[in-house]
Amino acid sequence: MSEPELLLDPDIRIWVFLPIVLVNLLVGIVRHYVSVLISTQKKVDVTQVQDSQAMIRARLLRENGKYIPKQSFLMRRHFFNNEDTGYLKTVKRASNPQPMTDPNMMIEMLKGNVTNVLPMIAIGGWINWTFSGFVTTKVPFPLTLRFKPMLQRGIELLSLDASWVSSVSWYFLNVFGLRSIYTLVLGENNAADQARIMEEQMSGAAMSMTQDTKAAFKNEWEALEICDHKWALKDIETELIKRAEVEC
Amino acid sequence: MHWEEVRDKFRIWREDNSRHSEEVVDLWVNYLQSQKHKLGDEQWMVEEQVFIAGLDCGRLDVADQCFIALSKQFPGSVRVLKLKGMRLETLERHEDALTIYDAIIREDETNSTARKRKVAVLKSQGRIQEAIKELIEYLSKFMSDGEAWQELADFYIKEGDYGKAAYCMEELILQNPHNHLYYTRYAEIKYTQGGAENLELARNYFSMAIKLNPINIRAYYGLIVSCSSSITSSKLTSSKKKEIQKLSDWAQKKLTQRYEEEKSKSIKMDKLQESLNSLCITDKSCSS
Amino acid sequence: MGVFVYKIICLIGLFSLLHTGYSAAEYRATLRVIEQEYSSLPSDILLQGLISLIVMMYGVLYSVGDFKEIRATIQLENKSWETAGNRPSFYSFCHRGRNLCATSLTTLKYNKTSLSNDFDSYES
Amino acid sequence: MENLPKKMSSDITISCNALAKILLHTAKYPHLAVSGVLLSTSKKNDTSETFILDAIPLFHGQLGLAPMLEVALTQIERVFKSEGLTIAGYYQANELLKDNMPDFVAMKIAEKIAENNNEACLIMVDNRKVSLNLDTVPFIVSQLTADGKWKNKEKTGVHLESGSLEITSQLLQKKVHRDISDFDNHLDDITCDWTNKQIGKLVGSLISAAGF
Repeated sequence: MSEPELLLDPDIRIWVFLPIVLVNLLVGIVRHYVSVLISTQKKVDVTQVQDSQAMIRARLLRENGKYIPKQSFLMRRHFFNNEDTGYLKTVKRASNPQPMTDPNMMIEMLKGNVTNVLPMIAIGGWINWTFSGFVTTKVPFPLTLRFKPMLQRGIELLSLDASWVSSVSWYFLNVFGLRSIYTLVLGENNAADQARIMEEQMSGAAMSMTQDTKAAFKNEWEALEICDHKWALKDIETELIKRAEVEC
Repeated sequence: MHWEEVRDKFRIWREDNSRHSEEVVDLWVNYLQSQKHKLGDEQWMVEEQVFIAGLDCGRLDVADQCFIALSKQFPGSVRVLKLKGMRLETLERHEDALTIYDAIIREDETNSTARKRKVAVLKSQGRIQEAIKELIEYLSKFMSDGEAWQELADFYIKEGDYGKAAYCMEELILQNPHNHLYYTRYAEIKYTQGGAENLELARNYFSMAIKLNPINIRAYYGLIVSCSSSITSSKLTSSKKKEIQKLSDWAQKKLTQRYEEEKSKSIKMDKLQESLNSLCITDKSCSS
Repeated sequence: MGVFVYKIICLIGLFSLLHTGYSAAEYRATLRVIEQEYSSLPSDILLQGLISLIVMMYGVLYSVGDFKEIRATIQLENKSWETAGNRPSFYSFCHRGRNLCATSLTTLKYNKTSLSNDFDSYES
Repeated sequence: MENLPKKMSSDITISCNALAKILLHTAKYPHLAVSGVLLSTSKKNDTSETFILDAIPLFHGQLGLAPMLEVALTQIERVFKSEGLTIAGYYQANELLKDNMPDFVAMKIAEKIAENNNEACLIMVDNRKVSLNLDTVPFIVSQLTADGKWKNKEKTGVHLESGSLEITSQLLQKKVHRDISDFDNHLDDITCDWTNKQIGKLVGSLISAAGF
């Protein structure tokens, strides 16, 4: 490798490189607290909980059914799949309403936009406006030309090596790369979360289903229907006896 | 004792659901209470733990302090409201407690703990049948709640309805197919139920428990007794009998080994050793 | 304390690793001063880097904590119904425990003390 | 009362050892039902009163399961036969404070024991009377009558070794119950000694110290 083909002004480091990192970090923290402030407790319907728990149970039966006797397995499958009285057959749930018709859903989406997308556009625009045109740093490995649009947004220089990073691209790298720093700074169970744990109880244990219940039930029904019972304990005694013989 | 040791101990107890109520209250009063502000966010978990322990051994003085702290910190919290209900249960004001739980459920239909407390209230009033009914109602909504299935199994065993208890244990096995405790308990229930088929199941499940945990003494003993009753009671082919005999001998040997190990660790188990031999099936004494 | 020793080892490794980095930087700087072409780092720096990395890994492995068994059943081996049978959501408090506590409900004659008045103010 | 058949009126004396072990067992698991068996010296003639010499704590929590009970009973018989002791009864304490009625498990086991020993008694612990300062025997003792029913014995028919209440209260206050182990404990950890020889010794030394 020859001498570096480009020498950067140290002022770029102080006045462009670091401010972008700092702005990103602080905005992230502010955004976290704003989202805590405006988020509402999601109301979960009891039928939703019931459905998701039934789904879990059916899935467990499918996966671990081999550990219980055949009779018990069949009994449970009958409970879920029986033509006339089976749970997955008889429980009728209206398919989920269209997200756009539900005003609550709209508000939720709006909130998501306000806290996530809006600041990103605003800050991105601002960064683009203030810091555009700088080459800020260099990644310590060679890259192919295809990376140029990703790492050198705002700088249209054909001759520049692809491992140099422009200021706007540095901003985007920060947006995606700082997530783990946030968990470090804010903690997984930070103060705001702690208070919420106290409030919300364990109903979160059964996550509500968002997808179409009817279709999910039908899928589960099919999967259970073709599930075969192969008792895992069938040969356990002979296995132990063999082990005994080996030990002797 | 240093307060940090106590904190760690409390944490362990919280994690494995140990009930050590008396110790919790003692340690709290003597060591931790004065240092509670150093606990940080964990303080509230500890206060709740001590509150419940206080109720458990009738130390309402301790419990109330914790309750006041908690309700100051979290005014209007559902979880604290539930604690209030539990306090009323301790004072045997069951109806008032039920009113609180009903209010919680009305507020938030998906609140499972309040529903479970309602079952607990019925249990402490001795109304087991009603408690079972309530619990089944709960389980029809929250089907994958292992704790509730376990409770239902206990109710059924207490009532002598072993078939239904076995059903509940199967549910637990489905949820935790690697937990030897459930296999052992299931086998015990099946053995208690009796009958050749159930005996065979009991044998299989005791064996499975041994496979999962080779130091499970209960399963070894269970295997020996279930083998011996299968041999004496059922009409099996002689080759099958021989196999069962082999299995039982092996379990016996394993147990003897365990006792020897402990004996060499200076515990006098000689008499137990002897009595172990008495469990040995009669066939063996004939053949030897 | 074994953990302490391993922490020291880990620190030594870290220090040595930093030293390697510094040496490498110095080497590059010297090369630039005497205007020579850079080909690769001298082998002693490479070796030091490698060794200190290994030392540090060793220290970290042992100072963080014991290894967990990869089989799921091992952790359950020491569990018993003593704790597995406890179900906090279903605790019932009407049992003989209250009679067996040194200063409990019955012996203390718990009635309207100042504390319980305080409690009642929260009850409303 | 006088002209009742002799069989019913045979008195029962409970030793300090047995009382202490039963109560320590109930104190170790205050929130659970506990059970165990009672041992007495083998009878020479049936006119003498039953003397409950010792108690073996068996289970806590779940009492209604057969396999471990069978194992326990076989072991007890084996261990204590050489010492001339036989199983003479069953004790149980229920989970709830106000519940002191024998449930079907207690009945069944007690009847099984009574098949071998017709003086067998069934002791239900009266949870409300259990305390750190015992003043009465917190037991409800019953025996099988000729027509196969369990009948509660009069308080006058149940005696206690003198000083046992004081000694037991003392043990409870000193939290000795943390050291007692029952058969369930033994099955979880075989170093636990379900015969509780240590506690037996402790009780013995307390008796001799008190000079009874």
